[in-house]
Amino acid sequence: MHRSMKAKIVITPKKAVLDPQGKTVQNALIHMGYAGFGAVHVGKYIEVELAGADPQAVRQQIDDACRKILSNPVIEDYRFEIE
Amino acid sequence: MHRSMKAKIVITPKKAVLDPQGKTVQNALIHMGYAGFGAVHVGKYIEVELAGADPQAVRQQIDDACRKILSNPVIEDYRFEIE
Amino acid sequence: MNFAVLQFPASNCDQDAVHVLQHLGHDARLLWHKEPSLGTVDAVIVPGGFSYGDYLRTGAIARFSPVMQALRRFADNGGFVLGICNGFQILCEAHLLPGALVRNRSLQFCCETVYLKSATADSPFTNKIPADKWLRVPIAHGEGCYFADDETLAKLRARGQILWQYCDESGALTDAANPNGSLLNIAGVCNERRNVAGLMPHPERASEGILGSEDGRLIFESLIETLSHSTAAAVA
Amino acid sequence: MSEPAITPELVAKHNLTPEEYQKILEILGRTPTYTELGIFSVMWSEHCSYKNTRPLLKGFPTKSATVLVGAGEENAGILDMGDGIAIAFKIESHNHPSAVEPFQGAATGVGGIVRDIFTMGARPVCALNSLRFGELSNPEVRRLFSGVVSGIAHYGNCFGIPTLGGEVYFDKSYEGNPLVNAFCLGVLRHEQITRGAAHGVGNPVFYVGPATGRDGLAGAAFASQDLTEESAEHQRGAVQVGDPFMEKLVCEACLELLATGAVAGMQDMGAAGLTCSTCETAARAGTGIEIELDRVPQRAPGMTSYEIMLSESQERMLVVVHRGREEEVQRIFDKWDLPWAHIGTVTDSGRMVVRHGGRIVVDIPAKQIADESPVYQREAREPKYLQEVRAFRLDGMADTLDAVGELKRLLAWPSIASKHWVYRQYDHQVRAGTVVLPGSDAAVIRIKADSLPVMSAELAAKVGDKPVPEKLLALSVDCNATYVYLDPYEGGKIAVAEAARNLACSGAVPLGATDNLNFGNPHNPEIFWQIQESVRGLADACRAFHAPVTGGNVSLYNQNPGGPIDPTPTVALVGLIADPAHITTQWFRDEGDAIILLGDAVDLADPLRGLGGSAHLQVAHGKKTGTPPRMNLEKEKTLHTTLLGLIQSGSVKSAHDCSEGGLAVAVAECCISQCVARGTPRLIGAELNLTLPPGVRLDALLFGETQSRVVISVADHDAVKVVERARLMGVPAARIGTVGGAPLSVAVGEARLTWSLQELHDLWWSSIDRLMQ
Ligand SMILES: Nc1ncnc2c1ncn2[C@@H]1O[C@H](COP(=O)(O)OP(=O)(O)O)[C@@H](O)[C@H]1O
Ligand SMILES: [Mg+2]
Repeated sequence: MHRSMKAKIVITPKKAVLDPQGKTVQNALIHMGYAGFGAVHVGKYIEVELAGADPQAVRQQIDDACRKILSNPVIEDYRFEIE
Repeated sequence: MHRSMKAKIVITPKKAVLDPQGKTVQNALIHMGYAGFGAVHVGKYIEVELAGADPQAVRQQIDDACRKILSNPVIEDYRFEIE
Repeated sequence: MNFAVLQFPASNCDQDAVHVLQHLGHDARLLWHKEPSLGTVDAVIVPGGFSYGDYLRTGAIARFSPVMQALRRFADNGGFVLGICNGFQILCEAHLLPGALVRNRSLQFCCETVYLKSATADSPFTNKIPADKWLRVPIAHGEGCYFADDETLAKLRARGQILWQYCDESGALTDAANPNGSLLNIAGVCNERRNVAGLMPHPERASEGILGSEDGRLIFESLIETLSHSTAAAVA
Repeated sequence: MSEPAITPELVAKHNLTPEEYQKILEILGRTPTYTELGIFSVMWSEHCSYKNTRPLLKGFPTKSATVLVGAGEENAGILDMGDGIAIAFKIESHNHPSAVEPFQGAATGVGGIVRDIFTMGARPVCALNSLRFGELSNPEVRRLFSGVVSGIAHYGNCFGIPTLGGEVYFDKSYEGNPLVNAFCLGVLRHEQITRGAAHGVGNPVFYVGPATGRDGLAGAAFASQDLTEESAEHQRGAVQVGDPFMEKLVCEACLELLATGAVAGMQDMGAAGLTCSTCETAARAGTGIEIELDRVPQRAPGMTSYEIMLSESQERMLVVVHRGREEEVQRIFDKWDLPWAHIGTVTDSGRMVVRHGGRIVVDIPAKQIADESPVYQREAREPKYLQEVRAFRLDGMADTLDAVGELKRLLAWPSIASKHWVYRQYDHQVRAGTVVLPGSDAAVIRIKADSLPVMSAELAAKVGDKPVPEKLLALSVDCNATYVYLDPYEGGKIAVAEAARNLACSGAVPLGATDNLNFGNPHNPEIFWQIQESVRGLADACRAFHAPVTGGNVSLYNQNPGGPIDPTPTVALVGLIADPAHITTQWFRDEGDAIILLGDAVDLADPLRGLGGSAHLQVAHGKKTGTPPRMNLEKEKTLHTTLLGLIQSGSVKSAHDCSEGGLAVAVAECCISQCVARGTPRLIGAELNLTLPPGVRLDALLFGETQSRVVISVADHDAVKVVERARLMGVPAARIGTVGGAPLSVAVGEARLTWSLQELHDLWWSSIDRLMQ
């Protein structure tokens, strides 16, 4: 059966990579007077609608796309779930 | 008890708003031969470490921060969970 | 010499590269990204711009163009390739060069003139640059912060693959002279084989007197010098 | 789909008066459909029809031997610049969208003006922008400022057009209603001028660009209302998002397409999108047009005809193609991977007919709606506040006791401080043509052969291998709105004069002008008077400098709850530099050079001595009042001719005009404004020896803004000759000092004032950075 699925991908900067955006957001939060906020990391969120058939094959494809194009392994990590 | 928590925030372009980035990525994926990939939406993912106390108050604060600085309510939607 | 300048859908410094090479008396032509072959060329320039609007990551999508497969073969055969700005980003994304370029630490696009120090004259792209000359060349980018992990950086240093670094007026590699937060003030690197190089600054915008600096010419002239000694044009 | 019934309330909601509605009934001979009502509403908005300002705009000089396409004829005017080459340029506002969403509002503003230029068949080669914000101490203003600047940067940089210059002022009156005016200039050969006309009955009509969504619905009408909380809120769901990558593809594809000769007419879908483009192209050609909405690419499901016709989705073009040549068009669009659709046909009916879902939803006479919009002669009344302004005298105000501190504060004042925080975010060198970067009086760009659009085979054969001579253009955009507020007529003249003076300082002669009239609500007679008087001033000045107005833009209803903005008729001037040797910049060059002031040290006929409306009054005394300095156009014109003569003779090493902050700020800028590289300013001192004319105060001498003055530097041995020559031409001239030394020092009688250049530079260069941190 063809189900309509969605891949939800989260891409985050590797720990060693400078994340000035995270720092800026953190500063802004502190500035606004929010207490108790610690480190902030800013990454990307990608949602892909999938018409595809079998979840296992789709999983394979998304993983492939993440590795090859959606993320850059030199600077980023990725994870995803399929719903 | 002070627990260490994390807010995971996802910010996505509003449905009605043009998402040129998503469109371009979708075209690229199709070009690369990924079959069965439909619409792509690209947004932001923000992770905030929370030292703060009570989950209810933190939830309020994060929501506030999302509305006021993390997202642009004119063109973006946000959602988050606290873990 | 005979140069090909790649043209992606939103390349916008492609014409500038052609202009400067012709100005220096060489043949240069644009090569559309859908071309599967480079034809016969002596060297290839991957120019600046916003190849695919730079959506996702700079250079990420351009890397999969047909012409890039041809470029890879050309480079593997020892052909000379120079990536400028977005071209540098594309070459890194394509793993033809080590490392990656991330967002400027200011989080802003930055267009200004910088000083560049050549870390070595021992490369096809720097051989005509005098050791005591800092090049005055403009930059214009939002994602030019060079990153590589420690191990890669150590290798780059050991093998002299760092070609250009941001410096101040006196040649010092200070943090203040670093416009984007690049590690080790790196502005440009080459591959291990030394036939592929990339840099964030725009030498093509600093190669004519009327534009305020001719320092950028030295980079093109280094390459041209190298080509005039290399035996046959690589074909891909 | 059931459409709402046409009620008086619905008519009013569309900003149409009962009289205008009567006129619609007469034109149609029946009740309009809902979609038709929407169409009339946008076509007859101020933004599209200039119904409140058209009579005034007639006062502009619009004709000259060099005007190839005049104001109002097309999307942008076109001027000849010799050797068969022409320039198309225009300025346009995106104020209200930027107030709602600064980044996208400003970005799409750039996108819109760039489209206006390539629509004419020209290749866009440079951009400018003119910006106004409230005061930077307000965090909301900082958000708008940084959003607008990064939006302009994003669009322009990605598209690949150098943003060469502009202006930014900060003043309370713009709080909540920032001004974002974007300018674009393109170049083309005379034969390449393209018309936005639907010629040729039977010709197919193509749509190219991204799919239509519910973006910026009725944006044109929105731009023609007061900005209230409510309208901002209402607009939210429909913010236009720009895609500069798409625009680059559309531009390249269109220029390539034009070279095939397959195009009969072309127009961008800007304000009022599909409506405006179909109506205007048919009206211009005297034809009709029929389109099928089902064929229009759509981004959202279930869009109504009203929504499709009024959508302002960006980066779309309407192209009328010669019948039989459709395939060439498709080939090029496909090459650039652009979405396109064949949506209709040119007819001989004179009507704009729109079908949707098998029904005719619009059927109106194109010419009448495009050309016969209502025109209003609004009531004008001199504003009351001017009485108080004119009564202002210096008597109760002590002369300066701290000139040293006051110059520092002026240089740090955001409206005067260096704008590098802004322009370093813009790629100002892409396309390798920028000769004078932002930071001097006018920007200079060279136009080389590859700046021109590709030629058709036919044209290439005609032109042959004749090389295109390189041309040098200088550009400046100016408007001191404080002056305009305090005296709209003089202020209008000064806006043009300052732009022309900036051109003269860089070695250029004006070719033409474009203006953007930013004002409050024209229904207020006092505001209408501001418009009327300042337009009269602009027109007189443009005439004096032989700069025909080739077009422009009107943005009214710029109000916020606190009241209207200061009247801001921005002017962009484009000039030609005859020889690369004439290119002149504002910074001092060599130690020992003589510093000469061209023009009067102080206008003795002005009771306020140039301090009325000055930056000094605002910064040191917190007063925005007083009659601004007078502008004598004859005198100003003589100054420019004289300065150009001196530049052409080769004796001028630097030239900088005196504007905000007067002589002291001008000289300080000559000492500190050259930027060699990042973190490497070139500081060069100066020693001035000034005399206080009898009856003149020190603050007036240093900070007064007497008009028609330029500070130049020349080699010491040329000084006497240059002063003589200027005087001979009728321009007051005097050597006031010498370039060199470590500090800037000024001797006035007994007094000796000294400033450290490092300190002045830091204040001037970094003030905006510090405020934005
Ligand atoms: N918004 C802007 N965009 C680009 N350049 C700007 C902008 N605002 C100011 N500049 C540049 O900064 C310099 C100084 O501007 P301004 O103080 O307005 O000059 P002037 O008083 O001579 O007209 C000019 O070169 C101008 O082009
Ligand atoms: Mg000036």
